[in-house]
Amino acid sequence: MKKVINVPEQVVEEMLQGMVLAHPQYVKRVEGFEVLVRANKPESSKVALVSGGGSGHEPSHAGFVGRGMLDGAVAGAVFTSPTPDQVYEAVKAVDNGKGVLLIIKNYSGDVMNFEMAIEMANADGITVDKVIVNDDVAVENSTWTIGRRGIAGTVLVHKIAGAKAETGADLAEVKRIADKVINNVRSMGMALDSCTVPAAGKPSFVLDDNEIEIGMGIHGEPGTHREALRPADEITAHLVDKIIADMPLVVGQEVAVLINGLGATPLMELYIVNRKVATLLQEKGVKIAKTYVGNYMTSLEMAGFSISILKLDDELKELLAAPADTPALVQF
Amino acid sequence: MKKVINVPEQVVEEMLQGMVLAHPQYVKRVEGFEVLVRANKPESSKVALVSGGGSGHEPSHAGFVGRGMLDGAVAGAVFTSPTPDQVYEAVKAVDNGKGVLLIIKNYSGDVMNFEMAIEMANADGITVDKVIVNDDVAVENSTWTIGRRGIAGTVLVHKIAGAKAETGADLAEVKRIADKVINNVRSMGMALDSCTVPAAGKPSFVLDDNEIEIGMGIHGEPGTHREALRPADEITAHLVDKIIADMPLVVGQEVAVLINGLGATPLMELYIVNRKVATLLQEKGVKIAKTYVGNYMTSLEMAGFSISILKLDDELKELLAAPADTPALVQF
Amino acid sequence: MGGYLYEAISAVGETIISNKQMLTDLDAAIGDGDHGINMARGFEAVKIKMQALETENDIGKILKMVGMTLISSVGGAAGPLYGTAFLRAAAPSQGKTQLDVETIGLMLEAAITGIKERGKATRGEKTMLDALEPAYEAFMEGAKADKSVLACLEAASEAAQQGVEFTKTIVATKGRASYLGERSRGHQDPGATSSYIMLQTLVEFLRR
Amino acid sequence: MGGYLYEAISAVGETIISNKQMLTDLDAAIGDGDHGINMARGFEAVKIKMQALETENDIGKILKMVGMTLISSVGGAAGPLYGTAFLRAAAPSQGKTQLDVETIGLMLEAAITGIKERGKATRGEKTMLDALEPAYEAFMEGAKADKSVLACLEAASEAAQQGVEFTKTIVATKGRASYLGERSRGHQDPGATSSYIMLQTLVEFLRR
Ligand SMILES: Nc1ncnc2c1ncn2[C@@H]1O[C@H](COP(=O)(O)OP(=O)(O)O)[C@@H](O)[C@H]1O
Ligand SMILES: Nc1ncnc2c1ncn2[C@@H]1O[C@H](COP(=O)(O)OP(=O)(O)O)[C@@H](O)[C@H]1O
Ligand SMILES: [Mg+2]
Ligand SMILES: [Mg+2]
Ligand SMILES: [Mg+2]
Ligand SMILES: [Mg+2]
Repeated sequence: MKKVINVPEQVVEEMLQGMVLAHPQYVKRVEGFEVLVRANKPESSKVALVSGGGSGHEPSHAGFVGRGMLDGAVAGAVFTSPTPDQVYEAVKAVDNGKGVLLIIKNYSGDVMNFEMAIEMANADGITVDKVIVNDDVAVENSTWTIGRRGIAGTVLVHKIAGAKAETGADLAEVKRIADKVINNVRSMGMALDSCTVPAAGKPSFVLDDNEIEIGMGIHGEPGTHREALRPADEITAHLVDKIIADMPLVVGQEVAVLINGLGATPLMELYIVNRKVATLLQEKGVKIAKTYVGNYMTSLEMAGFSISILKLDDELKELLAAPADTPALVQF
Repeated sequence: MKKVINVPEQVVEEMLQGMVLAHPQYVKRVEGFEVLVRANKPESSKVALVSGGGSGHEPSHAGFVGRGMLDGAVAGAVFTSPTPDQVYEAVKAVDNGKGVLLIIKNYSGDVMNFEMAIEMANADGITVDKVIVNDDVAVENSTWTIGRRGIAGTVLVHKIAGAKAETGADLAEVKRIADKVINNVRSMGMALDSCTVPAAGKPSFVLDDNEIEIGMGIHGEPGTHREALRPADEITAHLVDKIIADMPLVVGQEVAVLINGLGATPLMELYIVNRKVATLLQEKGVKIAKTYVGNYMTSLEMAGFSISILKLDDELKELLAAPADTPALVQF
Repeated sequence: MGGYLYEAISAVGETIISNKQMLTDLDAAIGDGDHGINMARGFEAVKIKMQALETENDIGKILKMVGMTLISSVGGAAGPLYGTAFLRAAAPSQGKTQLDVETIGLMLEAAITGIKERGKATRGEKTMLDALEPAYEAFMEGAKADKSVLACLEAASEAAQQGVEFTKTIVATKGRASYLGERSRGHQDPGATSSYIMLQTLVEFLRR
Repeated sequence: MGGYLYEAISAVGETIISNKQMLTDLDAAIGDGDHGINMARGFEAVKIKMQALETENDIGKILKMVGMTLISSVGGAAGPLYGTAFLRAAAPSQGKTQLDVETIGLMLEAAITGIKERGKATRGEKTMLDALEPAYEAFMEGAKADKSVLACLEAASEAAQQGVEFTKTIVATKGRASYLGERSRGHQDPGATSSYIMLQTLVEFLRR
């Protein structure tokens, strides 16, 4: 394992310190906890947004703490949901009386830990609600499973729900918007190469020189299948097909697109993917209102990418375009 | 070679198309050329900034085209300086009467090709001047060599000279500021793993499982030496030492820091590096006014990073803090 | 017996810590490759917390501490589940300094109920429940037959081991492995495995 | 002879294209691993451009086209250098349809002067000049001794080959390899190599 780290046990702690040292204007530490919150309290009272999950997805989640997005982020061990007490600290740190919304990715561990934190906060009289992001169409949604995984689409939930909270909307409204994003966003990814969890010391999976993994998760979980490496356009078309099969797009529909790098894929390749996505959507008469290309929800040094498509209506479009000022996403 | 591409010969063309499709609000193509310029002409006449070089350094350089930074970017073949005719087209496309400044990284090829473009533009009566960035302290500066390489510090030249041009300053002034940045910025990098040039199809260099390359260039050029992998803090201290040995920092000096990922290094590791850089500088009584952490000047999927330190005075500090609105760097 | 339980839990902790790699490898195949790492981190934390309880005799208090510590240090799915299990097991043993077959039966039942409430899974979904529920049933059969604690736990551990084997034959429908669908078949569940090796450690501990 | 030159340049182009990998590998060792790729791309472009000149007899015009095409398609260091070289070589051959020893000598001289002006390098800095300057000198010695074009070029090519060998013994102080310092020693310079194989191709072409 080749990594620029000191010891595997310290990566999260040292990363958080490095983030605060890099962005003191944006984030500060809740002392004693793996929690970063906004450096400055919002000017007026607003619904507070907390997200989080295992570490290793940087800039998610702490990179999106700031005006127009999150109020706090909880960092678990690498790829491991944070514990309830950590989430609870974040909730306490950001609550300013209008309630707190937890944005959870749909993994058993995350859901259980965040729910336990809600129980703790409720016992304290803090109003906390939650939304669960499940945008990954690689995984069949059936009543027999716990449903789909949450992946890069989560960032669009942060962006849009964050913008809504900034308007002063109440908790129910912010939750409604967050759920609207969740209902309208679909994603799917592929990997060329695995990541290596520092504490594990070896790759989570091993692919042959010519093999790719389709529909893997962002924690090195295996995907739907493996296949031979194909040209970018074919892989892209396959992922877009899967997304559109699940969420049909009519002519004239406006969408936002997120081409998300998983950590080790050069921006050059992400743009090559975007070229095909945009072309396919344009051919279908779909209008792309906004495109993000970059590393938003990574999987350590995994090589690969995911595509997210979000159906927009006027409300979502306006909120997506609203200003944001965070370490990893600035818009104005 | 595992890459999300179609054919090696088309990567630059398809990437440029993908960029324009992703960011039509920022960039447009100069038809028939590997040149992207601002989608909208600046409101008032200003000195135009053009940068460029080989492709494979994304988001450099086209990712920095926009208000407050560059006016145009020229994309050569992967890691290969663009040809003079391409640079010349960029110059013609962005010139609006106040002259054009070329920001060139100090490589024989880049310097020669850009200089030939200047000759072509001058013959046309366009005023063009140049600055040459040479921030890499890995390479000894001696009268016997062509001097140091230009690496990630170039992005800070784009940012600050771009902000100066936005004030309406004349060409000589903008060049003075650009040179001031160049004189005050030093960088050095290390690699854990090589990149692979698509057309070459195999890694530019091969490191053992426990071996790192110190001071390599951003085109897969070998560095000063190889050594065994060490803890992040030790590697970081070594690079900072080399930078400071070349550019001493006195107590109270203000600086900007850029922790630049080379493509495949997770943000987690870059923040771990930043933690050490910030700590070392603070111990020396140096004040960090601004920190950037992320992939700014990459080397395809090379694993590794570089550290850049820029000494600030009031003038540079103010220009660094000025707004920028580009695909890869937004500040307000 | 408080000190005895203290040692039993230390033994369980050592087993988990020394099987860190094995549990992680199992999880890498069908999950995200962190089960061993998470559990080991949890029991390292338990080790430290336990030092303060060396003279504690109340078994319920010790188990509660273990549960709370696991909840706040393991994370992932296993943290809330095992944490809840230990917390729930603490209730029937509250104030006790000795354990008999009946109490242990109640503790196992409470633990399993806690896991089911927290995780909303049932047997057959390729989780730790596929080790724990058969283990509980075997334990209770032993109890009905008036067997010793050791004999009951031996039966439980054997049933858990068979449960682990059974998880190889089924498809996961809960937990991270459920995303794999058919691809999860043929692999043994890491959580069921950690449950089994904990029980087996208790057996070996009692045999000493 | 225009057609003759046309074929000679085609032969040079084929040599470069078929040595793409070798030149790239040499560059990977001490540079950025693109010399063969760049040169091959340039001569592919020349091939296409040349189709329009198949009936052109003016050697100067053909060489000018080659130079312009290399400048606008090779990039890197080699593009401006070889491009300038061909452009400069075009001047003495302007209007000519045949080449003699004297003209070729002037062409070589002009090309080398162009490379030096553009690249500001001198012999001994581990560049293409270490092949080209000895080649020029050997050519001129042959010329002084009234040798044939072929004999002069044979001497030039041999000297270039020795120049390539010489580049292995020295440290680069120009070009990308100069960043390597001492580490560049022991490796042969890719640009010197491409210069040599171009000259050698001319020799082989004339021998046919
Ligand atoms: N809902 C659930 N109910 C019971 N056990 C579960 C449930 N979800 C997961 N598990 C168990 O947890 C184990 C995985 O634990 P771990 O790897 O630590 O957590 P994570 O899946 O969050 O990475 C699985 O092997 C399974 O036995
Ligand atoms: N200033 C110079 N003068 C003469 N030749 C040079 C100079 N700089 C580089 N070269 C030659 O160019 C070769 C490298 O060409 P190439 O790899 O195509 O360009 P780049 O170095 O830009 O990648 C070197 O091997 C050397 O022979
Ligand atoms: Mg996990
Ligand atoms: Mg090059
Ligand atoms: Mg796991
Ligand atoms: Mg080269």
